Amino acid sequence: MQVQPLVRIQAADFDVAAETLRLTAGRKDVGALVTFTGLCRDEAGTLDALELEHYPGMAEAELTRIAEEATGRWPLTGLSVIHRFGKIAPGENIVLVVTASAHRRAAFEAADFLMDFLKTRAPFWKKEHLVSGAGGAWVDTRAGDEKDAARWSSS
Amino acid sequence: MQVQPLVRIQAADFDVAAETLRLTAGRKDVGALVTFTGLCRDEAGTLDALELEHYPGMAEAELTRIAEEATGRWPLTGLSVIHRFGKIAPGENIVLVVTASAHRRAAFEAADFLMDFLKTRAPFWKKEHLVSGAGGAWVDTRAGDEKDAARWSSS
Amino acid sequence: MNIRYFAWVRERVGVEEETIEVPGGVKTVADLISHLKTLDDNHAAAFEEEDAIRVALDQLHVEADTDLGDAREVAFFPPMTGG
Amino acid sequence: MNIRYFAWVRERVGVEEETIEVPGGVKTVADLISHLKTLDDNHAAAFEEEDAIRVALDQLHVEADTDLGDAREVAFFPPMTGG
Repeated sequence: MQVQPLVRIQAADFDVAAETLRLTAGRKDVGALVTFTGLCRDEAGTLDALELEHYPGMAEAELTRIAEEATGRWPLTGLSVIHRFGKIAPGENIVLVVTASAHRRAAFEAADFLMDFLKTRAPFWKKEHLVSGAGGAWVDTRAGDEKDAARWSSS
Repeated sequence: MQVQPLVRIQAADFDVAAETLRLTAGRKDVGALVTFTGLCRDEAGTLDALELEHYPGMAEAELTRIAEEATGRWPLTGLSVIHRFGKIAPGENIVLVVTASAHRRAAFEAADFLMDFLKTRAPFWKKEHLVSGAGGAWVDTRAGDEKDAARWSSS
Repeated sequence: MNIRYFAWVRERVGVEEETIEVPGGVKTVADLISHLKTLDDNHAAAFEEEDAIRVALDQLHVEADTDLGDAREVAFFPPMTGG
Repeated sequence: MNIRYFAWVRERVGVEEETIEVPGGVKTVADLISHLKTLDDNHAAAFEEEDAIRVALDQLHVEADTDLGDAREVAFFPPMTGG
């Protein structure tokens, strides 16, 4: 009865409302729906765009592995993950996770888990392109990301 | 710099996409956006509708208190809570929480916190109307709800 | 003092709202509940499971031992089940 | 064996992908890295910070001490920064 997650890697933007509807339309067993959207930030005003590189094939495979781990751990009625690649401007969407369940704790925890593992395990890399035109740097990993992912092995 | 939460109590349905856009449009400081939607469930097929009663005035006031507690605890760039009242059919929306932040942990935790406290403190009550026409019962509190809310005082 | 009832408390009392004169000895929420129980069978039935009743004083959650003070509105209702 | 590089590892090596003959003594991922470092300055530079390099064998994350076995594709890349 475990649901088959939807996993997509695409250059185009996604439509959160359409993805939400896909997990709720015509159903009466969804009590809780959580969406997480990750966006490109630029508080300093120096970023022209992020360039998202990925490992085609492995990106889909790894996201599917993480998503299936989530559907195995929590009683979900639906789970979708969409990750964009290519150039993404500040304010634009990068990643979407949607989880649906009868109960809110499962929906929250599964979405949270998915983002933690996506950050540390999905083969995507961000490079900054600056407004100044100067050669941007590859974004470094955040120390907190590994710690966030480690939270789930003790529970 | 603390954001002013948007709190609405209404009979009409809400538009998640519009509420999301309200917290992200024209901004470059939102890195993470979480939405929680609570829906009316009916796995057994016996429910005609839930009737949501609320305490006008206090419902707004209490949701605002909970929302302001959240904006005080987490570095949010935006927070919205919408709760419906009146008759709500299975599959329909009941409640929406949207949290926006530079960072995902703040957005996730604030939405999770908000739902836990909304469940135990916001003056709303659900009565079941059954398909059979039989007089429905008032929904009982779930034992887990108090425990969920208590998680936040130890952290 | 204005008293409001919600959900099954409202159904048992039979009114949404009422204004009552509070006798001199009634100082706390618990005192008020004891007084309300003496009014009639409906009130007595509504407050039978006293532990199941939640209270708001001027739209703020309070405990039974809270002083009524200058409150203009007291509300009684079951544990909340929104969300 | 097909080797793929991503992000700054790719930039340093100078190619996205290459097919190399694996010498007989190369059994593990670590052995392969040692061999690649001998190829030229670009490879040496790419694998200079060896601890910062992650490895996938046939699109599965592995550690440096993993046997190459029958793997057809090995990929080297920095820690992931998606999401």
